[in-house]
Amino acid sequence: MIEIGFEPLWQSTGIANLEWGQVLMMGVGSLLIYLAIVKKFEPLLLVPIGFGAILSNIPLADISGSEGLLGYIYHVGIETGVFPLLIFMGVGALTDFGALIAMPWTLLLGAAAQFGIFVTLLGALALNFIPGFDFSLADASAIAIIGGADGPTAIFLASRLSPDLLGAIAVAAYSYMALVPIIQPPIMRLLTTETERNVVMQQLRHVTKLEKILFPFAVLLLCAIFLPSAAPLIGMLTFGNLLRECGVVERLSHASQNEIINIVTIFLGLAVGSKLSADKFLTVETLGILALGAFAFCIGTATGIIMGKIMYRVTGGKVNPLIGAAGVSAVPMAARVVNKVGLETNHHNFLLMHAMGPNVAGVIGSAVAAGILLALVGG
Amino acid sequence: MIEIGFEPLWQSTGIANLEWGQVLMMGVGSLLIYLAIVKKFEPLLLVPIGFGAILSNIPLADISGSEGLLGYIYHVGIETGVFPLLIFMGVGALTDFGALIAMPWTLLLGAAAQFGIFVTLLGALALNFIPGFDFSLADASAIAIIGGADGPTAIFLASRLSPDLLGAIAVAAYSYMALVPIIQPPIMRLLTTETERNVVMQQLRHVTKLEKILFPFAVLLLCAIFLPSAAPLIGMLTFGNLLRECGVVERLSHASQNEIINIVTIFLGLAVGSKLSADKFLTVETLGILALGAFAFCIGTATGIIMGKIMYRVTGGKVNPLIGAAGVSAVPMAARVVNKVGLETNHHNFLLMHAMGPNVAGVIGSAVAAGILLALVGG
Amino acid sequence: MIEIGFEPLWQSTGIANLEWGQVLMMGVGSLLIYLAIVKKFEPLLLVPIGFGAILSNIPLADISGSEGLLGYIYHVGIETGVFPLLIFMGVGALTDFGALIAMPWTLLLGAAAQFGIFVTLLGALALNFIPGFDFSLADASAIAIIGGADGPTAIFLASRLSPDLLGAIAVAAYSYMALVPIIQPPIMRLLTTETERNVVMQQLRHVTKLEKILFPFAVLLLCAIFLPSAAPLIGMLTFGNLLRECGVVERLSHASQNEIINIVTIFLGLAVGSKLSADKFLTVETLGILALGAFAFCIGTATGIIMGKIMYRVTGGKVNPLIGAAGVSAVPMAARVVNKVGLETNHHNFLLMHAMGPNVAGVIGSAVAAGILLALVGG
Amino acid sequence: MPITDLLMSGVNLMGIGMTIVFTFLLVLVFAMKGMSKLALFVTERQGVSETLSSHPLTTGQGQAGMRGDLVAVITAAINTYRTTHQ
Amino acid sequence: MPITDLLMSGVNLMGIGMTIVFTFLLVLVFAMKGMSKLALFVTERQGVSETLSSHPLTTGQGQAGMRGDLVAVITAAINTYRTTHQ
Amino acid sequence: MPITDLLMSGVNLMGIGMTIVFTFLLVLVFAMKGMSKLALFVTERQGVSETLSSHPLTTGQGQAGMRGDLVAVITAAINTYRTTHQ
Ligand code: NA
Ligand code: NA
Ligand code: NA
Repeated sequence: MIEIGFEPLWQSTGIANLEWGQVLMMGVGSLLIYLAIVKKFEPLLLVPIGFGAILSNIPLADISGSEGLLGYIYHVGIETGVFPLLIFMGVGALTDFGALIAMPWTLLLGAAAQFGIFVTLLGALALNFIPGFDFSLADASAIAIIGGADGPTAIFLASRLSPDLLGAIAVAAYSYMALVPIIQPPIMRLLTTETERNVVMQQLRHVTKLEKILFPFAVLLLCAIFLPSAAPLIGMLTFGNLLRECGVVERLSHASQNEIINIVTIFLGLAVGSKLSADKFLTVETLGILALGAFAFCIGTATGIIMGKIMYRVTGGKVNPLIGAAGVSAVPMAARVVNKVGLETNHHNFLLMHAMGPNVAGVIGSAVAAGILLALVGG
Repeated sequence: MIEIGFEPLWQSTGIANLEWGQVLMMGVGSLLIYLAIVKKFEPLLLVPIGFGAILSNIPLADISGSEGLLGYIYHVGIETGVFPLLIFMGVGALTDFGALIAMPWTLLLGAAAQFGIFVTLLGALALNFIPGFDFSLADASAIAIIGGADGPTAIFLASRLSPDLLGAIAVAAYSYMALVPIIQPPIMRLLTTETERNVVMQQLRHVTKLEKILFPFAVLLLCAIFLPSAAPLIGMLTFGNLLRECGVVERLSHASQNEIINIVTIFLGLAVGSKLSADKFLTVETLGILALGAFAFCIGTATGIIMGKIMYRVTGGKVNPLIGAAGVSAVPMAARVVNKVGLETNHHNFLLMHAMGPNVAGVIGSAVAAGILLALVGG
Repeated sequence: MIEIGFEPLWQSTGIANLEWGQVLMMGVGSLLIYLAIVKKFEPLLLVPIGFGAILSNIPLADISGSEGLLGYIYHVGIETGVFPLLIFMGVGALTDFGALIAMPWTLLLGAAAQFGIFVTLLGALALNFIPGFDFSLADASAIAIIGGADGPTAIFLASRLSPDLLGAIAVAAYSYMALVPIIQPPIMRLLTTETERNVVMQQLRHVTKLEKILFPFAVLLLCAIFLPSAAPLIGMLTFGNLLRECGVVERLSHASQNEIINIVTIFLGLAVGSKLSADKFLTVETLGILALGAFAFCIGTATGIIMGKIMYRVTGGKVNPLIGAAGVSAVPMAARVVNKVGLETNHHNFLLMHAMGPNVAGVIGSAVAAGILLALVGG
Repeated sequence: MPITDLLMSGVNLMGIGMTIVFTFLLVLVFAMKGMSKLALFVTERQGVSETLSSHPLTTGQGQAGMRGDLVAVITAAINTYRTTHQ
Repeated sequence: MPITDLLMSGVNLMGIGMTIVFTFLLVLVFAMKGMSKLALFVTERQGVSETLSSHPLTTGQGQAGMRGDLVAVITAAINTYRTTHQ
Repeated sequence: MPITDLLMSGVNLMGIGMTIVFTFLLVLVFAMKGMSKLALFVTERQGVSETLSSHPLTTGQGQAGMRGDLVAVITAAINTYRTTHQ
């Protein structure tokens, strides 16, 4: 006969087993949801991440354990790298590379903005001088990719190089992507002159359907030849884009852009949130990661703009240097910010389409950078 | 050289290997599909369950074996608990808790109706006096949850406490949920006076968006503090509801309400059906479970109504006791039945919205009861 | 300190590790995509298969390895047989068997066309006389099923009997299904007289909803009694069809016809493509398989027409023998080709609906043939 | 296995295979004809086709009777199974 | 276990179970009442409900301040955790 | 590893990394320019863009020829592979 006394009952409550760290992490989860709902910070990711953080910090329930729902999802989707790759397929299916095809030179703006990644890598290593920090080269690389301003790339790389930091890195990446409209404009105004910001760019040429179909093959071919370690990311991005552009698989394109990416986003977010445990997140390292993330975005924006200024000189004033800021990716937010800052100077200068070129170039650029880091640091 | 004679050919046919039990179970599967199609008994679940039963009883094919399709699905989705939890997420995303927020006291109606669960637990244990029955405390708890009138909760608990009885329990749960319009009205008429049934309730107050957003957090917080064993169920229910109410993740809310719940329903049904094998289902215990299921619904309905009568007294006649019957959950069928019985007495008295409060309270109530049974009996 | 020299960097590029076979297989993948986009060869399958072939032949990336994305997908979806079965469920949900129910005798046309399968089996074994070929009975059976003109059936059987040949078999099956409008008409014209092609068939009788609901049960029942080894295929086909016809599970029917089949098609295609490696595909055996595939289609078409001619005689000229060609399945392409060839002879003779009977009979017929091969050769 | 033996197995397989395919589909022809007759009979007799499109929330005698049926049918099934297996 | 002992366990479970169910839902009643009051207060005070439907790309002070908040709040959390755990 | 060594590795990584990023994207610039020219050439020459939106069920010579192409191309690929690998 089971006789259930007060003591074991009390021991089965959450409050009897609650640790401080769990309360704080539930607070962090709630904060992320608050930012998502009230401040519209990347809600599609931060609502599931925040809720995942709350769920996985409920005492006793062990939802992020190896037998718990979030534990299963993490094991199946993140450890294997499947979820970020499927998101990348969806991003490919959702992205129109037309602006980039019309202006191939803007790829260089996407290249320059990746400087933020590598400077941040140095920054992360330098933090080791401060007691309490102990970032390996792999950790530093995973942190640096925040500067790529690309969520799935960051999660993919972190899951391979530094799973323990995954939670903090994903939170930093999505938070700063949401903060692009705050971080970028001052840097843009600081580094450009009014004359430069005033440049009205030539209208984009028409891009044919055939070019759009050949484009994913061109990118994938170069990736296969020079940088196979980036092939999973670039491969799924170009596959999604081919589904979109080839015009004969409407059903599959629609599935990539909707069902698959929506379902995976929910599970990816919950699984990332399950990594927000007190002992992994409430460390000085997280503060370092948050600081480095802001730093990375600033550097990336600045180097993008500087490359924009170089192109302005070289082309004899045909390129508006502002569009360089869009090279960090953060699609399409960064391009919209460029448009907004451009309009401040000249009410009739719409730079949105021109900024989309470097913007999507930034996606390719940071996937390339991730491939380099995987090849040289991972494995 | 393969020489294939008559004997081995005959041995590879189904008819040569057919057992009586398999024929009977295919009949049971067909009966469930018949009830689903002709009598509209919970067709979304009973069609896949019935078909799963037929498939898994085909001789030789071993479709529910460890190498068979239904075996894989069961292993991946039910053994892990993933499918019922995803259904619960979908239920959360489909449910408007507004009526409950407007009338928080109706939570007590949802609490009272859970009495059906615990009385049934006693009933299941008492059946052990009859030869042929041998229910453990875990079996009895899994059977009792049928009284919660909540399919995914029943499947989740049975998969944890008594996997062998899962098939019979799921069939009983969904059958009786479909029978709510038959089972409840006589009990409702028996236990209430015409005056009570005549009560016209005050119109519900307006519920703000902020309240609807805070509600899932309030429920989850209490669950985390007091009853962590219910956290997976309550957590996914409130997560789905937050996706619905927060207003910034339309894509994810839509995916939870459609793609995810539809796909999971198909697989969940097939997997439950795969547990309908002759040696597990064609036992006296199944008859006991069917009898106890009807018993559980009757008791739950009655105690819900009795609590309704208490609230009628306490509020000086402001609460119509009929809405207590909706506390068993079976959303939204039970609320509709309340509305129908109410209209019989007074043609202008629409109780539907008022019954939705206890109706969704019943969902929370039985998830709480499941958590209690898991904490005290499981593990 | 990591010092990265030129040599290791070069060694991490694709070009330094590129093998001839990989280049050729990427070419094969590109060719499949070209055929899919420009010539509309079964694009829903050939675009993902082609892209999967390209991805899995990128040097170093090992995307189809046991740790790579395509390797995971293959392991989860093809090795288990889950993906082809889910496609079959979707096919069932997309298929209207009304024409077949109205003309049950056309099942014999679907039976006759399966002759192509068994003749091809002999052909594959006969190829062993040529040096370089070494097909086992299991290999020959997997190759023969190409004659069934049914993609998922071919993939299901090949994954069970001859996984190494899966890539070539799937490519041949889908390529020839796309070539039906080229392969069939000359054979149809050769084997029929103008009088025969001129036959105008009686209008189809009305088929009731109840017949459509009972049909999947009739098929499944016979399968369970006589041929349990075909039960997974026939079971999922009839399950999908029941979801479609029963009229009470609209949500599930919609999910089978859209979300599930679209998502699975993407992954199935990629996973099949991952089997297109040089050492498995660039063999004389592949050439043999391509030749046998064309042969199989021709024989199946011919025997279908011959059975059509027999029915023309027996019925005293009421059956147009052309519809026998649709017995190979390749739904709905073969039925459209029948219609087209019929219209060439008589501009007012629309045979489309009459050809749908043998067309869907062909699907059942090749699933039956697959079951026979599994029972006698597999296991 | 020598190729000729393989071929003989293949011929054997072809014979058996086509026989089963034809037998199976021929039996299915008759099953479908029977099914159509049954459907016609049921439709005319009970108007099932109308029932099939009726409203989901019917609370009449039919359903009450059905519940009895459910338990009765399952009881009968269990009895049959018990008596033949124990 | 003898059946009577099982039954006693069941009675015990029923007592505890219904007590917890009622307690839990009763506490939830008060939590919801508190929550509604809070919501009313916040809505009236800050007009949050309007903020909730504002445009996604707001670049005002609120958000700038928020970023400071983000780091500040997480810093505070980390400090609290460190001081209590090391 | 001492921090200074780590930092030197980082500097090394940065040098190599940015070089590769720039090289890769610069090569891609030229690849895209080449691709656009090719596309223009093909579009003007063969009117492929029209073919791309043609109807799925074309049964003309083009497709018949294509089937020959399919086997021919794969045969050529296999031959090349065999001769270089055996
Ligand atoms: Na980027
Ligand atoms: Na309930
Ligand atoms: Na076929």
